[in-house]
Amino acid sequence: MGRFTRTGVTTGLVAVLMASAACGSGEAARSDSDTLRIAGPFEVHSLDPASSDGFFTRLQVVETLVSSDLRGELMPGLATSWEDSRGTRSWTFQLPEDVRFHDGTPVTPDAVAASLKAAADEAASPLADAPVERITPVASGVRFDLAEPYPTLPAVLTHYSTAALAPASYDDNGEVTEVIGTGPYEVERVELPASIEVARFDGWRGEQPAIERVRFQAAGRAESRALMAVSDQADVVFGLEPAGQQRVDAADGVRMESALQPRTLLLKVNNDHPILGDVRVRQALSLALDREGMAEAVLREAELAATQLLPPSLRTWHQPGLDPLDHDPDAARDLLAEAGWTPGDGGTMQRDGTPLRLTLTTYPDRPELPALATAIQAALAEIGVELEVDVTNSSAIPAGHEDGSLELGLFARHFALVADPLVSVAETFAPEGDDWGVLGWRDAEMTTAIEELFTQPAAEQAAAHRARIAETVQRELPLIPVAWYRMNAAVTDRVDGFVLDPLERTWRITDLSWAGQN
Amino acid sequence: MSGTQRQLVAAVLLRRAGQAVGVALVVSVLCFAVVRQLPGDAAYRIAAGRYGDDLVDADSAAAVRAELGLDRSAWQQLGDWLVDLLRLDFGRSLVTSRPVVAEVGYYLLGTLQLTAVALGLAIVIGGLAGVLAARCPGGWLDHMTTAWVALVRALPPFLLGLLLILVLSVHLGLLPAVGHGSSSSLVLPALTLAVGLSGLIARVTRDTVVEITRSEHVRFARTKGLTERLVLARHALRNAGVVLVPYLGVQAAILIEGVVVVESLFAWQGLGHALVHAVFWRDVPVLQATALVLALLVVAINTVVDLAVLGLDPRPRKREVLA
Amino acid sequence: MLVVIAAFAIIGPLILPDPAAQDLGRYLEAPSASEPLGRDDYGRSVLARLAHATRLSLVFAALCVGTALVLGTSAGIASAWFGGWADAALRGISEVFVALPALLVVLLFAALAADGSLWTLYIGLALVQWVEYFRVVRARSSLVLGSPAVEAASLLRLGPVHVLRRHLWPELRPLVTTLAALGMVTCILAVSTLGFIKVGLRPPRAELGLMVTEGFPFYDVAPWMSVAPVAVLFLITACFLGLRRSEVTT
Amino acid sequence: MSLLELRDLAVRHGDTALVDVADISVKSGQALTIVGESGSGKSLLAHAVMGTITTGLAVEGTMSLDGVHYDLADRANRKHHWGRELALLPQEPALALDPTMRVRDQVAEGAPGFRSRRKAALRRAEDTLGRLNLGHAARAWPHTLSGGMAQRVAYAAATIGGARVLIVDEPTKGLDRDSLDQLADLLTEHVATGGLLITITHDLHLARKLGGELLVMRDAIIVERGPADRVLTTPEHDYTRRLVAAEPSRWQYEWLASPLADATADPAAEPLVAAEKLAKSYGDTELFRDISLEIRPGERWALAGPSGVGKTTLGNLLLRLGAPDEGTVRHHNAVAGGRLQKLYQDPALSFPARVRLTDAMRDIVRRHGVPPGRVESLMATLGLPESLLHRLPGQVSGGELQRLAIVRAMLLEPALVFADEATSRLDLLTQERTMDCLMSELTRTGCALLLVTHDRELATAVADHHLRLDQAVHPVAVP
Repeated sequence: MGRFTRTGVTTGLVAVLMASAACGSGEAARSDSDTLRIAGPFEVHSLDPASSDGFFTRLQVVETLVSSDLRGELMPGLATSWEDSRGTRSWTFQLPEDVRFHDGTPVTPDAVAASLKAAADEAASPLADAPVERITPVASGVRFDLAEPYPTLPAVLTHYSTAALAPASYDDNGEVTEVIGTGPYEVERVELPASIEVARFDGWRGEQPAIERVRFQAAGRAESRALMAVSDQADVVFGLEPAGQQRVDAADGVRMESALQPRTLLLKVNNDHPILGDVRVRQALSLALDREGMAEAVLREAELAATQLLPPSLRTWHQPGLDPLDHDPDAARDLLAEAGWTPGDGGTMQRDGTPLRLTLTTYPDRPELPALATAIQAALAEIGVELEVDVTNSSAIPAGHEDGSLELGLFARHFALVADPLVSVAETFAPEGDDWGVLGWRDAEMTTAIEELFTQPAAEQAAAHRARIAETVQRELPLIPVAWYRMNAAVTDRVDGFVLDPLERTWRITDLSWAGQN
Repeated sequence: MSGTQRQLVAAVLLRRAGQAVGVALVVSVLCFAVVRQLPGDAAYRIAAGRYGDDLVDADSAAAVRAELGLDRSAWQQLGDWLVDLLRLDFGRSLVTSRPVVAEVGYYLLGTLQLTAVALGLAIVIGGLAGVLAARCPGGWLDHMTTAWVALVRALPPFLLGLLLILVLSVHLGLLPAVGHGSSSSLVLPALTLAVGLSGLIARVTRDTVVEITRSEHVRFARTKGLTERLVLARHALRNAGVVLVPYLGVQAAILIEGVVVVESLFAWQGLGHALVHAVFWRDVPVLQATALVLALLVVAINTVVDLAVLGLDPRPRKREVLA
Repeated sequence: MLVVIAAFAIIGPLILPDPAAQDLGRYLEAPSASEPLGRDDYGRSVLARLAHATRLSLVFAALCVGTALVLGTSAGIASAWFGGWADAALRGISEVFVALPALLVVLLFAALAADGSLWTLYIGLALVQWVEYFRVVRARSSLVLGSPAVEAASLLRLGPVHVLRRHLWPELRPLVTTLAALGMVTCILAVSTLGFIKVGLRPPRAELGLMVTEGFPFYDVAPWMSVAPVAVLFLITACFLGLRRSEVTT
Repeated sequence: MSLLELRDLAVRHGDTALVDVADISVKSGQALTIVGESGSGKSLLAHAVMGTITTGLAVEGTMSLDGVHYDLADRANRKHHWGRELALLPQEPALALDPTMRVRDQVAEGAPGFRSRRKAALRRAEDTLGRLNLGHAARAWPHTLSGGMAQRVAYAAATIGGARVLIVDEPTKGLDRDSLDQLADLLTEHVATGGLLITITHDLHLARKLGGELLVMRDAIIVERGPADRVLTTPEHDYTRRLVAAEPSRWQYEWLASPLADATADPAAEPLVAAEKLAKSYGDTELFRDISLEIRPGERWALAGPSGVGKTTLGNLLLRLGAPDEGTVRHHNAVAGGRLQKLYQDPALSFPARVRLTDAMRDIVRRHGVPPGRVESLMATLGLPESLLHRLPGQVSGGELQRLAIVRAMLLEPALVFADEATSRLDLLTQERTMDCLMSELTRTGCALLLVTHDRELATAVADHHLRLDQAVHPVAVP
């Protein structure tokens, strides 16, 4: 047994410090000057496209067959073109020639079809919801055969879960062990769950991008990310909270970029609920919300207060002419009185001895959700509605939907998971209900309008259908919109050409360049 | 090492090994049992973990349930896990589908690095402050450490970490605030933990050293003509070690378990982080393996402490009074 | 000082406005004469919330610590008193609890109640803490019970009540109070830590630890939000550390 | 011829003089011994000379060693002499040795040149230990040493640096007679080889063995000085006379054991305690075996022997406070219900430390229905003021507390009292007083006594049945 002397202790400590220093010095030594450093809130759980949260699409390592531009219009991705036949029951996507995966193997129809089949088997992928019968490699592309007409298939194929991976990416069990894609960047190093490093792929078929390397680092705390942004430890930082944005605004050499997302923060209402089934109660709840105040206090931007369900970023769907949702507590109380609720003990409304008490379920993954819940709680208390807020796991909402126990759910609904919002809207208002859509509410007019839209009517007619949908939602409030959603990023002045993709499909790194180099 | 000492070491190892097996069993079963009792459908939780809040729905949950066999009976699932455990097969994470061994091993490495460096720093800072404070009890340094302890105890570690980031990373630009894997990104989280811990270590070191320097044998050592430094090195520190090593053991165990906040603030990947996610997502294999690793680590630390004390202090643990 | 804090916790909630009353138009208002501690991100009065939070935290922490103390102390005394298999069993249980990650226990208990109720947190924290009392009390109790004084008491046939009252309790009290004092603060900080990883959130609850966590994102623009609860925590800690000093005379 | 002289040495705490001595000189070849009761200031004197006295006390005076003068007020000016010129052999050697270091290393570190030539120092330490018959213990840990061995190791460690002036502070605590004699021989040898020796002790036996000059201290001053044999045989000062008369061999009391007959015991009476073939070992060490004895009412038994042979263990077995490995102990009904009591070596540890004595006593009175006033009357008999009861045990002196323990024990009118080294920590006068109290009460009530002591004279003075436990496992029963 060694002596416990001062020298011994010191030697031991130095050894520990050196050992731990040695284990990471290799990466740290690399120069940062040619690396674009991106930080974001979410972690990378998996290499599998469906569970990867789109990281590899955003980093432009893998490509989907179809891509979309900033306005959500479809454009070629890996596929150069596509055409439908049999009345949109069959689709053929043409693949470019002489394109190679990052491992040097050629991009063949077989390889791409295999990737797509894997995606179709993954229940979480939107492709699994499409009535796909067969995916077959054909001469220079891939052909989909569907059970019924499906005009939105190209839009579905913009989703990150449908990206094409090289055959070598899969192991014998079909698990993805390596991300080998076709994009302009190839993976250099992945350290799940927090960091990914990619470098320019020399064999990229398009123009060589200006940024040579990209390193993504997940940092769960918004405060940490804000500090990274202002202290030049990251070039692009996603998902800052209002306080962090203020900090960035005040700092030199870094600016805030933002874009409205096709996402709405909304209250999902259980329309089968004895209290909430009454449209007057729903309207009262909606009238109680001071949306502008909440948007200002929680999101620091009063304009984000939702005046209707679908945000202006969904240009064809948003109805500027619609009467906006109001804040009017008195009217709300009148509506409640009309519905038979009278003020009871402690200010809580009651009817036949039952107090007007509701539970709101939400989750902390998006920090504004519990914050808004707190504000909603206070707003509803004003009109005598007692609201319990349960901050739990995001899955509690679909689970509560399934067993009907959910009363109110607060979450952020993305209306363009695939490039065409129609897919999401249709899902949201499905007559049988939807996990992240309506619960216990159906409307014949709404159903017809959506069905009509799927048949790709003329533009004018389509607009009328969309208007009807918007009006119905505004009147019936099966979902109570609260606020729209703006995504933001702090960007250093080191880079030029930064644009936020509202659909979050890609970070458009190929468009970036170092400031002062061109 | 004499024969009796070898026997003592063997006894410690045997007792701790027994404890390890017992703890492993209890922890596994307990985790499993409690997770079964948790509200919420595990399949939904897992699906939410895998696919994110945009994609979790009844379909994906059903697919998860079918894939993972979550509809098997509880006994069957527990039995399967224990059998696999005996074969040292920890299975795959329900969320990431990666082998649990790889996943937990990765987090374990992070935790060990962080804990070792933090503890090392804390011992250096706290030990030095403690020894210096002990030189003149009631002096300014002594009062400083007392105030330090109170402040650090009242300050949540994330605020402390934030202060350090602001000073060392943002204003001075010395160290990266966030990250994992490089030695420089280890410094700030380790320092945060070390600063929090060093106050206590300083306090305990001071008390111990003061007590020991007042002891008969240290006074005798002085009158033998030994210099102060020699007295400190040969007598005071060694005897202080007998008191401090078990204390440090307890602190190391707390560090290993309780650094989740610091991990989260500095985006450092460690077991605390893994544990939180595993509970949140109902990732039972990862949860069980993490809990198991943590429990065994604590047992390992206790073993090391036992052995160290055995090496430092030859006196028998149970002193019988002979007269 | 502790009296001042206690008075604040008891009287404050009675005279100050509703801590949940929001005024969204006045979010993050800086401290002023009418609102000495400013307003938080929902325009709620930080002072009012602080008073409620101090009360809730103190009561909660006292409950946690009290439970752990009673549990740990009685188990520790029992273990030292009866020895043999009772000691072995209790020690075995405590060793398992020591090795069981504290975070896991609290997380699991917190998860047991889906609605983020404080009760489960309370049980979890108490379960985590009792081991400390058990170990300390057991060690000291076996020393005391093995001492000549207790031997003399048994020769004098003074009975177990005398031993508990005159021998064990006077020896254990300073130890246990020290542990309890520090345990109170640990409890409040534990809630804060859990809040940081999104456990135990349940608006509009005002709790010291959670207030620190809630104020954290605004450390820059509204430092008063986190400074106020941290200051109260610091004062509580300093008081308890001071208490300990006056308690432990040797 | 070296000479150490102390002039106008005074130690003060505030206005109270704790030591006030005009002049003392120590010559080589002649031991200087200072005796006196505890609190007389003799230990402070030693530490004032050494420079190790606590900082709270003010020291005045000068010391000259071979013509070099030192101001005693400056504690640090002798520090460089420590181990080289000035050495201190501390009280309680068992505590003075570092429990975590082997004996040889502890001795070696005092050797000159230890830092530069470690090997040589270690060799020297082994030589020194060898000369003290401790060669086998060089690599032992301190906790494995007996009291006498620890004392000799401490002696080796203190003197290896070659200091001429050796100050020995109360070396007799807990030492049995044989170890004491060995120590006396070592000290005498130190004097014989030209060393200067100052010994502080309350043990007259040691003082007699060392010879030389003897100083008697009381209440900070020297009351008598002179050659040791003269002072101890024909003391002049009244205090010295009392001190000399307090040795057990010179006691004169009615309750003394008479060598002629066993007056109190009735051989036909049922034994209170009957032990048969007791054996006990700790680990691999066997303490004793085959011990059988019977204690009858009124008998006075002494268990004597060097420390570490298991005297207390045997006593506890007889009281059934522990279980023997083999054999049986039977108790008569007469000792049931608290009529077996024990007095402890350290009375402070036998009372609840944080409870006022009055509460501790009241519990007994209530529990056993002791008649009111009994505590007070017993205390008065034993010469204890009632005001003592309002203090904590730690605030009462050892002698008074031991008498309080006697009061406590007598409250239950015991049939047998086990006195476990009950006076070994007390100085002579206090010991005499305490034993007188105990024995008078025992005689009055006809209670039996089981005395455990390492002091043969005390055993002889008090007991009429003797059992000697020696290093050898088998007991020697002396009728």
